Amino acid sequence: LRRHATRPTCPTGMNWIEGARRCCPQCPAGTFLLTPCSSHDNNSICATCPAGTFRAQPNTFHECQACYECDRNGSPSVLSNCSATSNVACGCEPGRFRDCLDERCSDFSCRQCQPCAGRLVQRPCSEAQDTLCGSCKPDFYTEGGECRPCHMSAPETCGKECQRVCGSGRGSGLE
Amino acid sequence: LRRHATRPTCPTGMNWIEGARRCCPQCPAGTFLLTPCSSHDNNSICATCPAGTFRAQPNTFHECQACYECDRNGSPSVLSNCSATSNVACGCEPGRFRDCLDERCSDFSCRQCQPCAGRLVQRPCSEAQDTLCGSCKPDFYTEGGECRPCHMSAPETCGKECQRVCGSGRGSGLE
Amino acid sequence: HLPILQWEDKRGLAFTKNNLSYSSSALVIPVSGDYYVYAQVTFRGPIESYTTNSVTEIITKVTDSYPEPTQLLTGTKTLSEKGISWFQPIYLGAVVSLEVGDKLMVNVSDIKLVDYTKEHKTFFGAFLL
Amino acid sequence: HLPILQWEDKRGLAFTKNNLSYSSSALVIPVSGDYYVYAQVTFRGPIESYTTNSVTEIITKVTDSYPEPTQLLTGTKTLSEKGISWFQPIYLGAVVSLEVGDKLMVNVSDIKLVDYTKEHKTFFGAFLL
Amino acid sequence: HLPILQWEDKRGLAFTKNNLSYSSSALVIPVSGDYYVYAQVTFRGPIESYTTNSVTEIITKVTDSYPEPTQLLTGTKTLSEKGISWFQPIYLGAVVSLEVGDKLMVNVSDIKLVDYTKEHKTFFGAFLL
Repeated sequence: LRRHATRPTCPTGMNWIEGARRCCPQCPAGTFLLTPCSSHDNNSICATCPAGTFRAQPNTFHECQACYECDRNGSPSVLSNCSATSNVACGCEPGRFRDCLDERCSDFSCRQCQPCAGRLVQRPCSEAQDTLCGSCKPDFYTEGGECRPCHMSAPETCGKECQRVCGSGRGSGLE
Repeated sequence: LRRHATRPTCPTGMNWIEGARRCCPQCPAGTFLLTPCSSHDNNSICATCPAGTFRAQPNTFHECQACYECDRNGSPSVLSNCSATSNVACGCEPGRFRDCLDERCSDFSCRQCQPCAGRLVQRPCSEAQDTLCGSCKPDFYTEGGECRPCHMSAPETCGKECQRVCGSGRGSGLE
Repeated sequence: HLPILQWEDKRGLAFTKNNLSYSSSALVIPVSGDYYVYAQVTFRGPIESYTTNSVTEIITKVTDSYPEPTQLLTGTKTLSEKGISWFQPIYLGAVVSLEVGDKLMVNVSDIKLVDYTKEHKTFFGAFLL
Repeated sequence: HLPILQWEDKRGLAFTKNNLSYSSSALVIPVSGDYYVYAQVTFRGPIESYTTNSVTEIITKVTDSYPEPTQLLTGTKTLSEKGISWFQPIYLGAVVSLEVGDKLMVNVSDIKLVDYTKEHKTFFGAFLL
Repeated sequence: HLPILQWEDKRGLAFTKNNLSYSSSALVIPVSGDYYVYAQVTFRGPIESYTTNSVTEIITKVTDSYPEPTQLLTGTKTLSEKGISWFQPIYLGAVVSLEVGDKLMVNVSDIKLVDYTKEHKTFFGAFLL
């Protein structure tokens, strides 16, 4: 099987530069190859990545990668700014969690954590997932899928469940 | 109006070959034109269609058509494999019918035929259409859109319809 | 076969040149070679479209010496429109090898659904590489 | 007129060459001829998008000597998204005849819906045939 | 990384020429320059697709001397299909600067959703300007 490009392999830390037809030292992360080395022993001329671009690894590219931006609209906030050696990192402000739009969660919007109104918090809200609410707090009874505080229930509307949870402190209300 | 291509018409069974600038015999179905004929009287060199390709008609093409594949996912099964002269033919296994995705039914998925539980089969399931279920079988009465067998009905739950269909053999149960 | 669209080839943004001509609904290839062929059709409803649950656009090649057209590029999409009126473009483009005299056409699943009202919404073309 | 998108023309994958330059939101045509012009915009919501039920992308040509822009290519689609968050690309491309000095721009129905966060999701370009 | 599609490069409409070769799922660039790169993937379901609410197609570039692939073009769309069976093409195309030896590949969010049954529904290619 013919090798695709008839390019010699270069020693580690050096890449074959087609234009110069020789191996040149890689430029360090955070820079890109401005001008290739003129001979094996001298150095490539590297330039720092312009603002808004980065290179995370040593390379001999002619340009740096454009930084992503955090989507002001889905209200992700910037966890870490783009630097010459790393892309921007976006996340959600406290009180919000990532609603992933695809499996890899490369795109996500930030959604309000649900308050466990009257419920126990089974698992607190985090960057990755919404709060997981558990059963009703003490002195709260379930009705219509919601947890209602006992002190707010009036004897005449206090159904079976309300009686069961809050009943102790009440006269035996007319069924 | 200038004729588009200034190509002479060839006798039947022969096509004008632009490269050779002459008429050459067509290659039979199942083959394609490897090399055009070198003069009017000698033959085109035809080659058999490689596996996975076909030509259903005599032709002077430089390649054969790629066979379709049956979509393993929509579970169509292969009715007939691709041959040198015919494309693959996909269909549904017994007990399934074609749920066409467009008018020409060029794409379809295979769906389970519906069983006529307790109903008469008005039209059996076929490759083209689902089973068409009719009214309830004898000794079955309709209730809630379903057909229920008489022998399973208990006197106290045997409503008007049940009475009407199954009633004859029963004592006059308490309404 | 599916209905074939007809095209304007002279007025407005439309043009043909270098012998790539248009006649009876087809672009006629003047010289053998590799062409980038493309087309966009904007579909729109409702035209009793609820009986239609998909739209399809196919660029086909017809060769005089062969009885069947060859499907070159296909864009097909199911419709899942909530609103009453809907519209939806399908763009197709790719490189294909063509012979002199080959004819290129655009077929659609349902001509009644094609938005022909504006030349910049539905278009078709090819160029030699 | 519809809002005009601004573009990055130097950093990352973006580049201009052969005198095809970019200035104030437009690609400026250096030499008359036929160009293949293309653009993709990825739209995404929700931004009170329920007030919007469609997205539109138009490639327009502006000629200094003529007061109105010419719409060259349009991709427009109704939205029928069940989920809260949605996203949706529209790609456009075709050959158009352009004169030296013509300016090419991309207009969109609603700039707030445009996903500008990644250079490989929204892009615009042209090349001379 | 996302799964990489494999392609037919010889039979039917597929072909490679001018040293643009295909090997192990990638188009290998024979000469540095600007290329128009394009791909269409037709996605279709249902394959327990209700666990999937979006489809994504990405054309990536891999350079031997760099450990990470570069995403060149991305088409990503949320699914909002009413019917059980659905299908949906995504087309991508643009000009990118490539170096000799660069490899171009097509990644998709979910290989099981790709319609591989007809060569004119899912395709991939590139040509030097």
